[in-house]
Amino acid sequence: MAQQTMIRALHDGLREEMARDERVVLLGEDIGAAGGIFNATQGLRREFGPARVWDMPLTENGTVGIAIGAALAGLRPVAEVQFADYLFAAMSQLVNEAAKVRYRSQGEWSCPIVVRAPYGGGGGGPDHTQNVEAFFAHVPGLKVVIPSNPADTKGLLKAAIRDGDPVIFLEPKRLYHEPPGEVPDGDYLVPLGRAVVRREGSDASVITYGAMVVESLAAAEVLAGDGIELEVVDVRTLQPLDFTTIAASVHKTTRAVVFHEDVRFGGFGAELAAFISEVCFDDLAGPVLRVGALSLPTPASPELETAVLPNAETLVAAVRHLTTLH
Amino acid sequence: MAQQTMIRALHDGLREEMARDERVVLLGEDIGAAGGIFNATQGLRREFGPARVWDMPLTENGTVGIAIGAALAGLRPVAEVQFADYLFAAMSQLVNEAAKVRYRSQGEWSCPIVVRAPYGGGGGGPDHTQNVEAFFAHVPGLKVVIPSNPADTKGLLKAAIRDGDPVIFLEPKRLYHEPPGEVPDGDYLVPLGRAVVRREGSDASVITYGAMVVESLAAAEVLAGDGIELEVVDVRTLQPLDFTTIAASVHKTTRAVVFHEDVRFGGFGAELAAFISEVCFDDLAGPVLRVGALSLPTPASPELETAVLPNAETLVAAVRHLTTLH
Amino acid sequence: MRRQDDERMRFARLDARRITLDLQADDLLRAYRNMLRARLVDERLAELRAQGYAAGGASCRGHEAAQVGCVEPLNVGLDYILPYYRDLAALLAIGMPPEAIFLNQLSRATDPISGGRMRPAQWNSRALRVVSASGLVATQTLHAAGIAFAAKLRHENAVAVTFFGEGATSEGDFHEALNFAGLHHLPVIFVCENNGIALSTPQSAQMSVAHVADRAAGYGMPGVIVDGSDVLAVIGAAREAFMRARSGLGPTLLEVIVPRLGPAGSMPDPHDPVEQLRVYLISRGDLSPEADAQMRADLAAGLDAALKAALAAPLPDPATVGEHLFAPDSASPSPTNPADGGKER
Amino acid sequence: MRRQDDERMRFARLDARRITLDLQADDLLRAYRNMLRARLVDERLAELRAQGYAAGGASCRGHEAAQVGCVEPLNVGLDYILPYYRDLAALLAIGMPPEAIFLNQLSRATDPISGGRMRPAQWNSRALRVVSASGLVATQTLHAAGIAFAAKLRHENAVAVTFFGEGATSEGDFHEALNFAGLHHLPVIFVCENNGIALSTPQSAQMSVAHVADRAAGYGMPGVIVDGSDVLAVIGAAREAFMRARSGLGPTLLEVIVPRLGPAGSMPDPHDPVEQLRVYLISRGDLSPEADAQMRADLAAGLDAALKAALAAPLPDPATVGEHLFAPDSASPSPTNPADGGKER
Ligand SMILES: Cc1ncc(C[n+]2csc(CCOP(=O)(O)OP(=O)(O)O)c2C)c(N)n1
Ligand SMILES: Cc1ncc(C[n+]2csc(CCOP(=O)(O)OP(=O)(O)O)c2C)c(N)n1
Ligand SMILES: [Mg+2]
Ligand SMILES: [Mg+2]
Repeated sequence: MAQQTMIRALHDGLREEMARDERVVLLGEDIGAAGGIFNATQGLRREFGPARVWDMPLTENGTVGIAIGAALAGLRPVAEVQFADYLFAAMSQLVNEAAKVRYRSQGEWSCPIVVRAPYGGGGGGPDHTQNVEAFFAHVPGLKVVIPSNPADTKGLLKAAIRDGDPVIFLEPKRLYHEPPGEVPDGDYLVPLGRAVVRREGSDASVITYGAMVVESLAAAEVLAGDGIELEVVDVRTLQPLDFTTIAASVHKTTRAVVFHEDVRFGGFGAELAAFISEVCFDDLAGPVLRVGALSLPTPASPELETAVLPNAETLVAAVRHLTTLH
Repeated sequence: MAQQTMIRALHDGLREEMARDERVVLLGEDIGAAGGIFNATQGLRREFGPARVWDMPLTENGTVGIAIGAALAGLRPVAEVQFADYLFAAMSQLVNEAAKVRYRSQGEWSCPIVVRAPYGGGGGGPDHTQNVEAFFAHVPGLKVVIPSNPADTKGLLKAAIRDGDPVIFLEPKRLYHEPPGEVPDGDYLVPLGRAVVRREGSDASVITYGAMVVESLAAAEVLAGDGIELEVVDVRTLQPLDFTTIAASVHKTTRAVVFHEDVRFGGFGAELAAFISEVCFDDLAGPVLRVGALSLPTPASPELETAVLPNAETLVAAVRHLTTLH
Repeated sequence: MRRQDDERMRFARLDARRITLDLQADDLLRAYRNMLRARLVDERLAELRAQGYAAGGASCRGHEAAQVGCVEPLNVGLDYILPYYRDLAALLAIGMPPEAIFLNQLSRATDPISGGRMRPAQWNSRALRVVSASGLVATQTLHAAGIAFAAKLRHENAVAVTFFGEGATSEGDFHEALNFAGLHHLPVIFVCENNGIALSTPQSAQMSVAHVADRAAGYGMPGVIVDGSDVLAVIGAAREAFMRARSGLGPTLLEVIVPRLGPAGSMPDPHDPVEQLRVYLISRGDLSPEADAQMRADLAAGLDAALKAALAAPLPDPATVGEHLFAPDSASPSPTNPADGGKER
Repeated sequence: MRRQDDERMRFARLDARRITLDLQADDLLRAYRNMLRARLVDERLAELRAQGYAAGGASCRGHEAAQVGCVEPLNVGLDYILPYYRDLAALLAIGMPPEAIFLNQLSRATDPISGGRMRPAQWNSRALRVVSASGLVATQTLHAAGIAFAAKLRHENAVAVTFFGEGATSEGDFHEALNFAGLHHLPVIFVCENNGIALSTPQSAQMSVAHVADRAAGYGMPGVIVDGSDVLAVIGAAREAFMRARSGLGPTLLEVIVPRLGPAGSMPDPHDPVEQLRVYLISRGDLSPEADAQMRADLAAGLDAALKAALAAPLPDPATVGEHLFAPDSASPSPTNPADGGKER
């Protein structure tokens, strides 16, 4: 066990998978000699050579399309897109091609790619901080993974790379450098499709993922001071979704708040809230509340960004509201 | 009043707006001499000339990007994309550009484009029948309109064209030719942001839109035979959403089924169900159910398509289930 | 008189070309048979569509020489082929059985191409290394570049050949694919079957250059224009492109100008590639009118049998609709949404 | 000796060019002042960044002649300009006040470019017809084509000029924009500021052609290469492109090769466009060393005042964050989600 940053865990996960399986290749803009704009691929081109680490021309659609081709030919490409906002340029390749190739060919062809991208708030403005998970989680044929800490990052990334189907791997970029966390030594996987209870609680459940897990744990501390015990469920993979763990938590606490950084309207939280409201209908002491960003682009200036994105405080207020009234 | 098809109503709406406002221009693949692959623009190039009806080269991203440019220069472009599935190729232009240009320029520039596209089931397979509304309704800065009948089609289209912001106008292509419907004479608008109760009922509400409105009305007939009075709410515009009309209906009937043709997981129905579950918590006699497609691509063969997409029967079963148990 | 001279010149060119290409009578007869068979299959598909039996698809009429010629150098099972909806003749030539085509057109359960999941003519065959095609134009050009890159890095000596229309070259994918392929000298061949029109849009409303091949220079690759009525010319150009690809010289943009023919049953067209080859083979004594008639009859009989079998094949079973979304061993949560299955309520 | 000869030749070329272009001393001094001012603003921005004051932005160092030269023929307020993040010198030259630049770099409430909503250097000015830029490369090339098409159809005689780096030309948008512009002979100018690198990626890993301009032929438009150290050469090429655009001859792809200079304070570089012009102007007596020093001092004083004012400007007010999502008269439901406003709970 060692304390590591998320970016280090990413780097090590990539490196270990490349060493384990020579079909694993990396591709993306500036990932070679430069090591990626966030340093996730630092040194890997030197170690594994240019045949395994491909610097791409400036095209995200091309990067994804070429990764799909490489996967069709039997490789296990891991593509880096510099900001998740650029994934919109590759949407047709992801939704119309990667997600459907296995299904449409009755399993003759498959597309085991991983597309990694930093995403979410932390400065960058309307087109460099978008929370894009809802777009991909809705597409049958894609898997969507969002880690919230270094250990999961490494284990989930390895599982994603070994998965036989396309995985969108979204990295909350504000967690890249802090907080660091304990990362187990050696090879380990965190299987896709399993949520985890990060903190046990009895009064309410917050269902969350990514950077909001950190906010939720902070909120739980504050609420504990009020005598409210908040259970924190980290969803980890949005598709496949671990309905059981989520439902079990709400069954126990009888109150749920769904919490993500993304805009609330039409966000993935709507799926979580709709599903919980239906399945836990008889358990619920109060409505499932959703906490998310205002329905606005995320502005760049810190003052304005803070006004749009939710945080621990917003969650605390929602949980207090829920536990007081219901 | 005259009986017209939806495609005729579309055509007339475009024609009248072009006659009314010379800033209205059309652009799209094969829309000129050919009149569009579904005939929506038949004869308009002849009537208004090539300066108002632009045949585009084969690029959807280009079509949308060029429409944005034309809008920035003061025109009111209406772009046709042949199938909504191709909109994924234009996602970055829509999400990163069209949706944000007013906000990022503090209102100095705006982007009054309408992007029309046929969408949804009725034959075509995985990449020609997708229900894409959830992707756009989630984007702050875009409006999303889905008509369910010829009269609304014309009135909503005109309102969309006169709107000062980008509107994604999705046309349920299986309704293009039938059923026809009464279309008022003369100029009229159906304002964006207003849902409508299509059929009054007392036992349960179905919240729906597009082609599923037709299925819902059929289901309501069947249920009336059982003595179950289903209220049918046609959402019409997903963004802005008319929360009040929807909540009022559920408040009255105490039971709600959310119904769309799209895949249920992460679909727009999740937003509807989450919102109703929260706002109508104290009214609800039972959980808000969601009816939608299975989490699969939509296959082309009729036998398989039917197995994936929901219909009146699916809705009837859900309403019976809800009204029996709760 | 004039007409006869033209023909003499053309035949002489063909004579020279077959020598250069070292093609024997058998080779030419095989090409002819492939083209003719594609024509006959295509006509049956048109009939099926006219009878309302089938859900769509595009005719390869006039494109037969382009397609058969381009796959002539293909190493079937090693090289990858990324076709578009028009490439019926290419697929038949590399070994896809006509019955598969009919099953596909009829969306039957046993359709090996997609089992009725895709509309007709979105080709696929793992065994033949025909990469599963979507219904979108130009997207496959990037896959071809990616496959070629993978093949190159693994020293596999496989070539990727992809086909598309001239309209498809307006898409960004085309640019991105050719740029990448040119940059890395990839073993990929971009074949543009230029029939001058994209649905209703003529080439002149699609691009301002006279030839798609004019774009090749911008990607540092040769742009070759070839007459798609002339299968020998196409074979020559295709072999050159495969040779370049296999020897590490990089990609080629091969523009095959294909004729637009009238519908089946209309007047014989001097640009008809099947007819051109027939006349030549007969003039050279490689084919007798009787042998030609016999070949047609044999092919027709085979196709009738295949079609009959396809028509008797079962429709897709709705119970199979959930198969193959993910890998069988896919990491998925043991639990699934207890609320799932909206259909089942 | 050799070096001096080179300089003589260069000066003689410049002499000839200024005559051809009919540029008076005043014109050259104005260009020089614009370039110098951009350099000084850029240096202050770099300092602000170094002090951790500002959130990003890219330097226009070395690009001054390219940008100032390209906007010389611009009809400010009529023509549209679609810049990219490097185009500081272009914006200053067409009249954006330095204070606006500082307010933008500091993300202040009164930043007229975006009021802190965008990161620095995503330009915008309705009054100057600078079209609001996103943070994505190449998307604006399509907007430029659309604007030019609109202008042409309305007989407005406006030109759209758009700027981007050589890396951006790998995106599909670039292809789609140039194809459309070439097709309709649109009044648009595509200016590629080629500095040979895109973040870390050299041009040789971006494309296989030696020049971006080599791609122009594929779109039926002229591709012009010009030395971006030489403002007179740039002005000449830009005027030609504007003339073509205004007279209905269509678009131009103008590739300006810009030098990569060391950071501020490093050794003078013979390719430095500001330095080149200064030496020439002094050699010709159009500028005295004293006047140059005075100009610098005046500019510096003005910039110091502007920066001071910007630093004193207020930060954005969170209460304004909801403004301008939609038009003020936007059709919106009178009711809003009673559950909305997650923040407010
Ligand atoms: C991305 C995308 N846009 C539009 C279409 C609709 N479409 C199908 S075929 C076609 C024309 C293609 O023309 P071309 O590339 O010249 O091929 P051809 O059919 O002439 O051989 C169009 C526009 C599509 N399938 N995919
Ligand atoms: C669509 C998109 N992809 C990637 C980026 C990240 N990015 C910003 S600048 C840049 C390099 C651009 O290089 P070039 O076009 O040559 O312009 P230069 O900065 O060299 O002037 C990249 C990759 C982006 N902003 N937008
Ligand atoms: Mg064509
Ligand atoms: Mg550059």
